[in-house]
Amino acid sequence: MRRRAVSTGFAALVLVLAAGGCQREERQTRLDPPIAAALDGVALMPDRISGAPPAVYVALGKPYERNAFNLAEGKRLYGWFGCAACHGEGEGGKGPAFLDGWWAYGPSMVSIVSSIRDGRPHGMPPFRDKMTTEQIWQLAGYVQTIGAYSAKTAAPGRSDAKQRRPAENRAPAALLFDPGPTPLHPDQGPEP
Amino acid sequence: MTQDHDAGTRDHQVDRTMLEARLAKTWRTDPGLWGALATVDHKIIGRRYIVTAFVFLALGGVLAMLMRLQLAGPEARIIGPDRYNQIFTMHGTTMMFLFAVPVMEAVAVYLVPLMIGTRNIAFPRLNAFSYWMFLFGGLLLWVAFALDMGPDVGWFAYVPLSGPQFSAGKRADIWAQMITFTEVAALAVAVEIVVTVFKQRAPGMSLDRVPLFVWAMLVTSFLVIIAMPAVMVASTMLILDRLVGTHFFNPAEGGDVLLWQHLFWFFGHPEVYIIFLPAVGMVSTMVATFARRPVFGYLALVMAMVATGILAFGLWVHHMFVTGLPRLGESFFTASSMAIAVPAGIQIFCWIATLWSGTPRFATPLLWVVAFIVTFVIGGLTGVMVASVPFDTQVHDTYFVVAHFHYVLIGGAVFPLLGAVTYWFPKFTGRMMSERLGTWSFWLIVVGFNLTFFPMHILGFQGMPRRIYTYQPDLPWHGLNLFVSLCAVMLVAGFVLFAVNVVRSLRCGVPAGDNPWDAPTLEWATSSPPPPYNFAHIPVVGGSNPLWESPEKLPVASGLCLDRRELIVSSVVEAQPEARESSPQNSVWPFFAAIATSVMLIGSIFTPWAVVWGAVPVFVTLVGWFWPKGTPEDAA
Amino acid sequence: MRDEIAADLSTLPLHGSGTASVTWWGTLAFILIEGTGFAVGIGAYFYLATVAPAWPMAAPPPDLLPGLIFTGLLLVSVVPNMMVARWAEARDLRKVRAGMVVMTLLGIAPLVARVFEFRAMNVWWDTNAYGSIVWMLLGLHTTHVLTDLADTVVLAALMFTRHGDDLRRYGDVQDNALYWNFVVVTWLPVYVCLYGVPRL
Amino acid sequence: MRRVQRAVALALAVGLAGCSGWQSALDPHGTDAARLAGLMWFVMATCAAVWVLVVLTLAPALWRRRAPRPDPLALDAPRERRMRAVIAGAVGATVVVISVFTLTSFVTTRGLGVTGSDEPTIRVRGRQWWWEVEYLDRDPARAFKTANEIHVPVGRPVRLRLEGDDVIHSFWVPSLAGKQDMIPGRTNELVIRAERPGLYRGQCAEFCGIQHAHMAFLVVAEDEVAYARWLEIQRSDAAPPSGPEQEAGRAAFLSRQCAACHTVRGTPAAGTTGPDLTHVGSRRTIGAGLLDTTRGAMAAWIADPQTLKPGNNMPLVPLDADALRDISAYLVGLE
Repeated sequence: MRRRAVSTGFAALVLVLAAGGCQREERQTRLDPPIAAALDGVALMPDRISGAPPAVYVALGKPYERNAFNLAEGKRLYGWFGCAACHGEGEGGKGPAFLDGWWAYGPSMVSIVSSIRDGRPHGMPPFRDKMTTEQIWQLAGYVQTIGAYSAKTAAPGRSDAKQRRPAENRAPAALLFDPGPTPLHPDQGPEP
Repeated sequence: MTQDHDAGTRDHQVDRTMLEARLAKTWRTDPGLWGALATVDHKIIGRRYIVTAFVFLALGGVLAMLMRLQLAGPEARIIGPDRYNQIFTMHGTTMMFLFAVPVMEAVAVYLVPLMIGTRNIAFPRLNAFSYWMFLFGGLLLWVAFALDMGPDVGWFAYVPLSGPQFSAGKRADIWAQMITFTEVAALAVAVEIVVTVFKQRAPGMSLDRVPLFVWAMLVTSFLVIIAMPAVMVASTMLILDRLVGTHFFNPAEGGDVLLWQHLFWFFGHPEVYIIFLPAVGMVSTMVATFARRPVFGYLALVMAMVATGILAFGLWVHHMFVTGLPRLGESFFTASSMAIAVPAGIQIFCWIATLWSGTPRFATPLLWVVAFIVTFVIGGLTGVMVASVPFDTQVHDTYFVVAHFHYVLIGGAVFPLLGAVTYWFPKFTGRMMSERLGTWSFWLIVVGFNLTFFPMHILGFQGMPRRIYTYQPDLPWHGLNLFVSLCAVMLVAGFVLFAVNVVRSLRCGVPAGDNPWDAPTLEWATSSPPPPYNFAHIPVVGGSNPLWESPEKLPVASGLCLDRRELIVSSVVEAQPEARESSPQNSVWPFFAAIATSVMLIGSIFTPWAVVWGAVPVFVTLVGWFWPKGTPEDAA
Repeated sequence: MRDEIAADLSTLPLHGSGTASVTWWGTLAFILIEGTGFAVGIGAYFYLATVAPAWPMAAPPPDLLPGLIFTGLLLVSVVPNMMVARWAEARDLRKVRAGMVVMTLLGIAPLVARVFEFRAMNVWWDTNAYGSIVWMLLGLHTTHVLTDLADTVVLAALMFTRHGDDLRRYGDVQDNALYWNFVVVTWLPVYVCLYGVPRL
Repeated sequence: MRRVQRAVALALAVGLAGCSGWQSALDPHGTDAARLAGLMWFVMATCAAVWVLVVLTLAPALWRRRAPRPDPLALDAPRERRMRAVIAGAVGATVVVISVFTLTSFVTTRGLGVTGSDEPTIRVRGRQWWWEVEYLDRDPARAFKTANEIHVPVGRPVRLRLEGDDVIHSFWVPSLAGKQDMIPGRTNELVIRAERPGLYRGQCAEFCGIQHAHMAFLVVAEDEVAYARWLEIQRSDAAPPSGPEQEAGRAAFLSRQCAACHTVRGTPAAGTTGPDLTHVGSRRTIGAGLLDTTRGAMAAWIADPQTLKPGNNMPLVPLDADALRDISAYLVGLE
């Protein structure tokens, strides 16, 4: 009786602590094709910078930004699909950096998904035919995490590889990125 | 400094009724929730510990049945791989960290003070703290499991699979932090038992008169003290790797994945003996009582336990025979692993000799002892097999090993434990367990166990690896797997019947009296269940079997105060009385301290700063715990 | 079963001191636990050093000064520590009070040096495995300094209350002194590891 | 006594008769596995005898008739002495038995993995949840990659260089040799020698994540001629498609997501995330031992890999029926 009261209290505490955890940890290994098709329906604004995410994405609880498994999958895809060739570990190279938290097309998932799927001017190729819709969303969630100003608890830890920058679950991007004396990326951005 | 309290009432100044009333008042546990949270009575805490551990056994058993359900047929889709991996991880973790080790320590928390004739365990508040930590650690693990964030990396959590790259989210962190909870709890109990056995033995109970269960717990406690820091270091490294990006296990930055295995098994192998040695102590105790003679080879048994304890730290590499370590080193570990057969053999031979020359009485506890010997010898012999490097390369990580360690852990530890529960049940509750139900559950469990686990040896030879959530229909495993799953039902039925027996006997068992088995050790000298103060007078011991040596009268010491919690501190070897020491009053602070520590530990899964801000409440509660309250117990 | 009085213990003291004290034995047991922890940590250090092709990995050896100051302060603190223990045994309340204040200060001073010691390692915990183990050993030891300091502070405060002049408090002071000696002694092998091994 | 032992050994043998099979430690077809099986039988028979001895001593200890002993402390001194001597003898026997075991296992270990000088070297990398197999050659141009199927010549030792790519896996073909872990950051070696031609199944023996259960492979032991022919075929580029269906399949394969992860030598497909598919049609199974290589199985696998092997790294690519049929036809045709 007494023990039950105590343990219920504690269980309630843990429940509160883990309230978001439930969804953050779920591992969905198979995305139903109709849902994938619905996720593909990204409605971009005419300037191709921002737009509304598909209703189904919101209804699912934004799994690609909050779910640890999806974010980790995104990190693997980042390596498998050679993103590092142009974007480095987020510090940029031929392509723009992600670490500085400065987004040429805005930080919304819709923009990032669209960038990956359809490509962008100045060299970003479309991955529409290389990745599935689910993979594109997973990768977009991860890419968004790289430049986040406050680390998500669901963000991936470091990789078992040479370390070039602190892991995604550590300090915010702004602290890790030294833009130097020149102003931020005047050359990046949408076509004028 | 004041001698005021020395003027208080002494036990020889009042009559028996008054004595018992005064002691009961001094040592009481207050009724109600507050009293329950504040109690430091080792019997109440021990009982809680035992019950909680058995609840975890039941939960772990449910998981085992879920696995058997899934494995009953090939390519079954009852449980998906993600859940299955959580289930087998939870099963192993629960059984090892939340059942086997705690239950043995729990029985010791209850029995050791009684067996050595003292009134409470040393550091009783630490004891209360230990229980809460254990409970909160277990809840952390199981609540996480219920939320689909249970660990899924195996109870051994090998890196890199459990590391930051391959284990997304907090699942592995929860496992690693649960380790911290349970190890803190286990280490606390180990310290208490070592100090209790060293310093609180009844006058005259020199080391060569200490009951064998107490010896077993002493050796076990030292094993805990030396083995558990390794796994705490390892799990801390894992959390650091995952949370703040250290590189202990990252080969690309100079780390090494085998470091984890070395640290884990340096703890993990002694862990087996941490579970097994208490069982050995229980068997030695029960053999003596039911053969009605002192156990044969007391000194040999003590030395065998000590030798097991020492050898336990030289065997860990036999869990790593297929990792590609140098062959010569591996051969050394083959030799040392085989050597453990010698102390194990000595123990078996001594028990058989005791039975041979005694007059066995076939009550349920003795049945369990016999089943233990027959089953454990199989587990020990398969242990000798896996100690051989070439043999191990074929059976390592197969169902052969699953069979082996279930023979060792169930046959070697759970059978004696069930016997011990039956044996000490009258002391715990004042009532006997039913012999009829006991015999039924005995046969169901023993037969069910062997039918369930023996075929797994064969599955291992047939190439069935461990930790697979399913297997393909073209493999020749499904017949035996189905058989095993069906027999597991029998095993479970036995356990259910055992539980029914416990519940029924609690309510309407035959009243037991002080010493229903005519046993020789001190716990049977007091009433059943024992009063809060254990003994109205502290016994004085003149031999190894006090109740057989003097069946009518119990020699006792007088002169202790009645208005403070007082017990005897005695010298380590000879148990000469040194002081009338006080034992701490009830306090709710250990409970608060456990809550504060839990908040800190769980917080540190999510942010390293939790260690900083979480330390503040821990500090506050500890000050509350240790600050003198001006009770008579503070007098010196 | 009847109780039969066989011994009279009424003349025994109300509290055991020294080896007759359970807290002394408890302190010893915790020292054994934590000593094992340090041994395992140092073992891991040497294991990683053996596996690595170069040690220290991609980092200069640590600067010596802060470590020397820290070690010096620890070694110096042993003298008043032993004196406090002796005064406690002699139940000299005034001296024990003064000694506890000194020990509090001597607990804080090395912590200041320790802050600079972390910097002097010339490596971060996330640089490589060398940095990780170095920071872990330092962190492990710092935790011990901190916990003993907390214990000293509380005991010092206690000594100034009405609970101070009590055989049990004097015992606590002695146990605390024993634990501080342990903290000093464990530092020495750690010190050799951190500063000596990278210079081999 | 001896008769009892023999009876027990026989009973055990009958019990273990089910141990034959293509993945069984007690049905050896390799040099090492045969040595191991010999050791295992010896040790098990000895242990069985020990167990029987213990039980045969325990039984009379429990059930023999004896005089009542009212005083539990009254012990028969001469008998205590006798028992002490018997126990000393038993302990001595234990020491002898474990010494013999230690020696035999040492000798057995030394006899394992005997190699010649010019044995073929194959690098096997464990990846989540399949096996990347690379036949090394002094001439790098003659080296090639395949997956989940290892061909070896009968009667010749083959050196396996075992590496872990992501997490720890364990390489185990019970019929040929004991297991050896594949550990990231380390390289282990294992020498196998098949004594008889045949198909031997292996399976990952170290828990490696969600699809540990479906991480199998085949070792095909064949005679030198067949082996040499197989090598030549594997070294060559993929066969061009024959017929319009396969032609369309190839086009779909290259234009859809497949080519991003898989290599088909002789085409632009050069992904390295998934297994090399250049000669996938010649392999006996797909999905790391999951399904037999048939057109139907191939189509099922491509259509829904996450239902057949949940959590594996092959995504569900939405394909229309035509593309699915064409691609599976193309892949099965890659012999």
